Amino acid sequence: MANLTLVQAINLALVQEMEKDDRVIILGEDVGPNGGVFRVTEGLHKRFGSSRVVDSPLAESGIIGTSIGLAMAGLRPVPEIQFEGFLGPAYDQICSHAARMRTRTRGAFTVPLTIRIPVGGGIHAPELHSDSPEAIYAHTPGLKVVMPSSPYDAKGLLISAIRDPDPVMFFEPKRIYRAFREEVPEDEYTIPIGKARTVCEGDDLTIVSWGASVVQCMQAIEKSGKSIELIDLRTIYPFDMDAIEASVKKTGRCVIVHEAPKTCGFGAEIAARIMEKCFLYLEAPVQRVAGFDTIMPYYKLELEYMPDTARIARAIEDVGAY
Amino acid sequence: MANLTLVQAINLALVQEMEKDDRVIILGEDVGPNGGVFRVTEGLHKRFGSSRVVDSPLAESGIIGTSIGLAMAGLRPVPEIQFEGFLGPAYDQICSHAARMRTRTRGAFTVPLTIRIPVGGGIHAPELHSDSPEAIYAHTPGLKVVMPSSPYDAKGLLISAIRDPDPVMFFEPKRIYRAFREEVPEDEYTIPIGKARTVCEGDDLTIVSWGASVVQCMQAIEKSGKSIELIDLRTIYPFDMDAIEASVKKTGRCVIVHEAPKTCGFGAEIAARIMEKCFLYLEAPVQRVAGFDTIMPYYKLELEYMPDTARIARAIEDVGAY
Amino acid sequence: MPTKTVFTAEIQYLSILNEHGKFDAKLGKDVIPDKDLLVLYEHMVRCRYLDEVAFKLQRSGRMGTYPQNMGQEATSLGAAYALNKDDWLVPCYRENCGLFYRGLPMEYILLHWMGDERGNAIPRELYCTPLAIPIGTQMLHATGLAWASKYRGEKRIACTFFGDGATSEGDFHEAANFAANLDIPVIFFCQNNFWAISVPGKIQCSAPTVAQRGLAYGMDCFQCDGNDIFAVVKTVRDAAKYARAKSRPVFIEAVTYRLGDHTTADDARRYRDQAEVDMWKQRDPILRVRQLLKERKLWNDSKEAALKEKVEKEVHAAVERAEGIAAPSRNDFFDHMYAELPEDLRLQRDTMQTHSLGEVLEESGVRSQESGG
Amino acid sequence: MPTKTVFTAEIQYLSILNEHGKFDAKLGKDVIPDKDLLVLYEHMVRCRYLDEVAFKLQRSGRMGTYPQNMGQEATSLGAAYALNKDDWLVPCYRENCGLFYRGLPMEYILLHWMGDERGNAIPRELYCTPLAIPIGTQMLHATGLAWASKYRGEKRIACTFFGDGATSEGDFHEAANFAANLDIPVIFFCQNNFWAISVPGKIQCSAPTVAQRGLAYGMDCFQCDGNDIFAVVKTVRDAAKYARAKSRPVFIEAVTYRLGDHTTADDARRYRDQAEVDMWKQRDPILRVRQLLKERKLWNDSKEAALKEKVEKEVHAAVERAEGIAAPSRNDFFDHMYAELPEDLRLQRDTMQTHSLGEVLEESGVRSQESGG
Ligand SMILES: Cc1ncc(C[n+]2csc(CCOP(=O)(O)OP(=O)(O)O)c2C)c(N)n1
Ligand SMILES: Cc1ncc(C[n+]2csc(CCOP(=O)(O)OP(=O)(O)O)c2C)c(N)n1
Ligand SMILES: [Mg+2]
Ligand SMILES: [Mg+2]
Repeated sequence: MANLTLVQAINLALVQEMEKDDRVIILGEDVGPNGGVFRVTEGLHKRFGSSRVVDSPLAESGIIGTSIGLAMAGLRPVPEIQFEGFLGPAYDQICSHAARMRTRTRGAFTVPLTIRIPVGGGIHAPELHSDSPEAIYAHTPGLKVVMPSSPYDAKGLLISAIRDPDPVMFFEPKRIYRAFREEVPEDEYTIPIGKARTVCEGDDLTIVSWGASVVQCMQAIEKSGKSIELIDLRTIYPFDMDAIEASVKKTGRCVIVHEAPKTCGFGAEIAARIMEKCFLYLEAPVQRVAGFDTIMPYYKLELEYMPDTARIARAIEDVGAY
Repeated sequence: MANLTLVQAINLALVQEMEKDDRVIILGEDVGPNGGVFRVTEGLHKRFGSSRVVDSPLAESGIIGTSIGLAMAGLRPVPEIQFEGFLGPAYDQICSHAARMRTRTRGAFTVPLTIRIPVGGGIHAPELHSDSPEAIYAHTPGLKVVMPSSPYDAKGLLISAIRDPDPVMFFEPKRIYRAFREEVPEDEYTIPIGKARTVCEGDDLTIVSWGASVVQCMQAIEKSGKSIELIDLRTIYPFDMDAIEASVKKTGRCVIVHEAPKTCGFGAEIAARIMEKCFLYLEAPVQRVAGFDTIMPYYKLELEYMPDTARIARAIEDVGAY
Repeated sequence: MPTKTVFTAEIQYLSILNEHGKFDAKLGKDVIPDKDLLVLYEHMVRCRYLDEVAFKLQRSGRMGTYPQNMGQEATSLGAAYALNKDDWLVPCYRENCGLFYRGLPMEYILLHWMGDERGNAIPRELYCTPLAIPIGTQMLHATGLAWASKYRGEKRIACTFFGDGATSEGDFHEAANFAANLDIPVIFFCQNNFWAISVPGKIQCSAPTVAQRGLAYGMDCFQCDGNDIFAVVKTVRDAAKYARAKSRPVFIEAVTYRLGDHTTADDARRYRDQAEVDMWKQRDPILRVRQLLKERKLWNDSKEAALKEKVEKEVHAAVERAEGIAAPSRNDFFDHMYAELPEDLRLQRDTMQTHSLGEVLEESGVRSQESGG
Repeated sequence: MPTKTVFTAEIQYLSILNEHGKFDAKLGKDVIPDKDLLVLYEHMVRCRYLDEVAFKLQRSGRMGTYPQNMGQEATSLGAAYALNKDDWLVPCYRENCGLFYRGLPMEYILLHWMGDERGNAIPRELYCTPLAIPIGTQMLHATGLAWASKYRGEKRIACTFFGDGATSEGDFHEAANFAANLDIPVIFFCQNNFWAISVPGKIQCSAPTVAQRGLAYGMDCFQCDGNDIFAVVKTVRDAAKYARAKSRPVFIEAVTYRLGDHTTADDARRYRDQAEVDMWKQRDPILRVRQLLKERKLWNDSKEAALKEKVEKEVHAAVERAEGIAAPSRNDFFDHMYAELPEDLRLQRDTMQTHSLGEVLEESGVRSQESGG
């Protein structure tokens, strides 16, 4: 066991998977000698050489499109997109090809691809460095969408993602890249894609969240003094509706927390599903504490934009009082 | 008044706006002498010449990116993307620039842009010619998203879109391009963006839909023999929650119908909002009849994919019986 | 030396068997032995006939939109012939002839255009990727496929095909740039047929040649007569040799022409002159090979008649096979979404409903036979 | 004639005032009158000092990430000087010097990097677009802006700036291709500074020059010493004249070097040799102008000292202005989402809540002062 940050946990997962399987290769902007702008690939270039850790041209469609070709040929590329705001140029290759190759060819070609992407706000970064586009990809059949909220989960989920035979969007909440450390086993282990984690149990209310927001939720719960169950989704698609359903049937009340804009964010899907599955158990309408339906502002105001402990606490109160 | 198809109504709107305002120009693939692959721009090249109706290179990011420049300079470009499946390459320019320019520059630069896009399935087209990505753009703050379901609405909404000072995604349901005709005034008129249309009134149940699915809904309602209120959203963002709320508070039951995949489709947002606004009025969980969470299959199976009258009827029954 | 020349370039055009049937014996030496030429000729004739039949299938409602390859048979065929059997062919949708030469049964192409994904389930050992519908996107896959070969130390290269229109897409640029800068052996083979649906080539590339696109990447660039199978074969063969030896990409522009409409959904009379089409009919890649074979006493009218009969039989048999394949089950499109179907999707498949009340299995009453679920 | 040359090209490199201070009198004649040279020199010195101050602001937590322009002052400055006052400048983020020459107050740039959108609210009459964060995307806007001028019959052209890395993006290709094929007068001005963060230029373009990128589009292409303001001015002036007269795009590669880290978030020692940096420090665009001015007896140490004092004052005043601007109200980011705020968004703004129970105005208790509702 080592006490690792999320960045270190991911780095360790990459090292171990690359040691184990030489089909795993890394490509992206600045992932080589520089070790990535967040240093997630630190040391990998030195260790595995420039044929396995490849500084690519500055072209996101190119990174993903060539990764698709690599994957179709049987390799297991793990490209990095430097920030979620630069997924845009790669959108077409991800959604028109990576997500469709298996079904388009009825299984003749597959795309075992793990796209690593730092995600979310809160680090005082420039424009387009602080967004949360997970819902876009959750609405794209053929992809899996993962977002860990802790070092332990990050390692286990990334290993699962790399070994997954289908394309995985692996979103890394950059706000907690180094925010805290956690005991992470040095041995390899996997966490199944599609299974949520119950962070804490409770009877009065359920909170569903994912990524960096989980930390805010924990703080809000602590302050509330109430008996609240917190579910960290871990995987956005396919999502663990069973866990949510069981919890909400128990508590009857639910708040969903995410950084992405409210409208058509993944919270909408969860809210809709809760209504579908728990209609007769609900004692209050499911509430969403989310980013506003605006562009994430430049950093002077980013903290106003993101769901903070106060907003979560307020929602807990409002739902409780309903 | 003339009895027009949806294609003709849009063509008429384009002609009239171009006559009226020489800032309006059209660009896209095959929009010139060929009049577009669906003939929506038929006759415009001849009428307005090649400086106002421009056959562009085959590059969607280029079409939208240059349109943004044209709009920043004060023109009112109306680019066409040939099929919704080819929005992918333009995704970044739409979401990282068109949607953000006004707020990024605090109003110094604006992007009065109307992107016309044929959308949806049902015409036996090849791959990537039958999708419904409206939720993606509804989740992108800064855009307006419109989808008419009739010739009359198409003309009035398109004129509003072209005159709108902000970027509008104007989705044209290709399945009903020529499926039926309707009386369309020859004079110009506008239909406000953001206002739904109550297609028919009823007391037992509300159906919310948009685009080509509205036609299926009408058929299902007719067959059902029940008193059903049908709301055609017309605008996906900003959407007319007041109309939905009023209706569902009256009926207590709701079915949402759309072609896009269920998970995180715009139906999820409406369902979540209905719960938020009408919690105490709901007599059954809001139901979604949507595309499956799969890739839209090649055309042999496309009718299995899309919500049809039978599936809608079944949902009406199930909700009614709840 | 305040001004100096920092770059010079020159691009050559190659023609061996020209539109008047003139054969350049020196350049053409050893390019295609006669026995192979007969095979290639047969392939072109068969492919042309398929176009004819496919057109009719579409018109009679037995097939969806179909893009004829007519006039462009020599391009992909010449390339497939010049390449190794296990070099990747990464096509767009106008490369039937090359794919068939490689060994793809015709019914795959038919199935594809009949709206059936099984037409894309191409056997791995053919080293062909499925038709690419979104223009310009497949070249990146070619770069990735060839990169994988390089990574594994294989000698396999990739050859990717695309139209003049496709060179306007950003993905083309990125694919070429990755290959050039990361030293990946890809042949970028542009079929310049002068049209992208109704948009003339000059709107896609107003430079004197499309070949010079490759100069941007420091690639070797070649232009050849794409209706001259000898020129195509020689150009691709040389390019492949170079690419394989140096692990470098090459850009080839094959000048050809789309004799038919863009697809069956198109009517080219709306935007192009018949005179232009007629001129190009004179340059038909099939005609000139037939003439050469005749000159070489390898061909005559009775052989032609026999061939016609043969390919008709083959094509009709392929149509029969394609149409004979049982329709996919109605929920077939779920089964290959993921290696393992997520629970939620399994429920959708088994009930064929998305509304949650309908998804309750016991009540749905539509639980499918096929899935067993 | 079975093989023929179908394209030839040649690209020239221009240098007038070289790194050793040698001035080519013939080529340099009338390029920049002395009185203007003094102005340009002052601009470069001021811009360099801003970099120094900005770096410290970032380190002391008073500003976010900031990209120094150090070493590249001559490029955008020379271009802005050579262009008309109302030609569009479409920058990336390393063109401070040109923007300031055009008239943009320094505090706009500071505000931008202080995380405040008001730094982008550039007065229309300056004909500058805001800094572009997503690499490669702004060139398409330049093409559109120049297209609008052409459409209106104005003589305004656009000049867009981008790095070597940006030329790898598909959008660059599409922007250049649109301009070339639709005859739009855009100057594509590449600041080749040999690095894209940590990735060396050869990974972006392994061709002998970046200038040859333009050959793909049939553009006129030029390479010049980007640290030589005379070469930049002459190249851009000639290009602008041509672009304006012919309504055609031009590609310019200015060879320069990023003397600093990529941004304050970067540490270039991780990936590049100090020796390389030291070599380029000898080629500093400011040094050689100072030397020339001295040779021409237009400059001396006391003038230098006076200038230093002046720019320090100006830069500090700009910092003061930037820091003195009142913080935006906490819901400021709603107000420019649309010309008219949709009702739902107005509610979010007024309550600063997204959960529907919190959105009930009467209960929210957080109804903001600023918005008035
Ligand atoms: C990304 C994308 N945009 C638009 C289309 C619609 N489309 C299909 S074929 C075509 C023209 C292609 O021209 P070219 O690349 O020259 O190939 P050709 O058809 O001439 O063989 C267009 C615009 C598409 N399939 N994909
Ligand atoms: C689309 C996109 N991808 C990645 C980035 C992250 N990024 C910021 S600057 C940069 C390097 C840019 O290099 P270059 O174009 O040469 O400009 P320079 O910084 O050298 O001036 C990268 C990769 C970005 N801003 N936008
Ligand atoms: Mg073509
Ligand atoms: Mg650079």
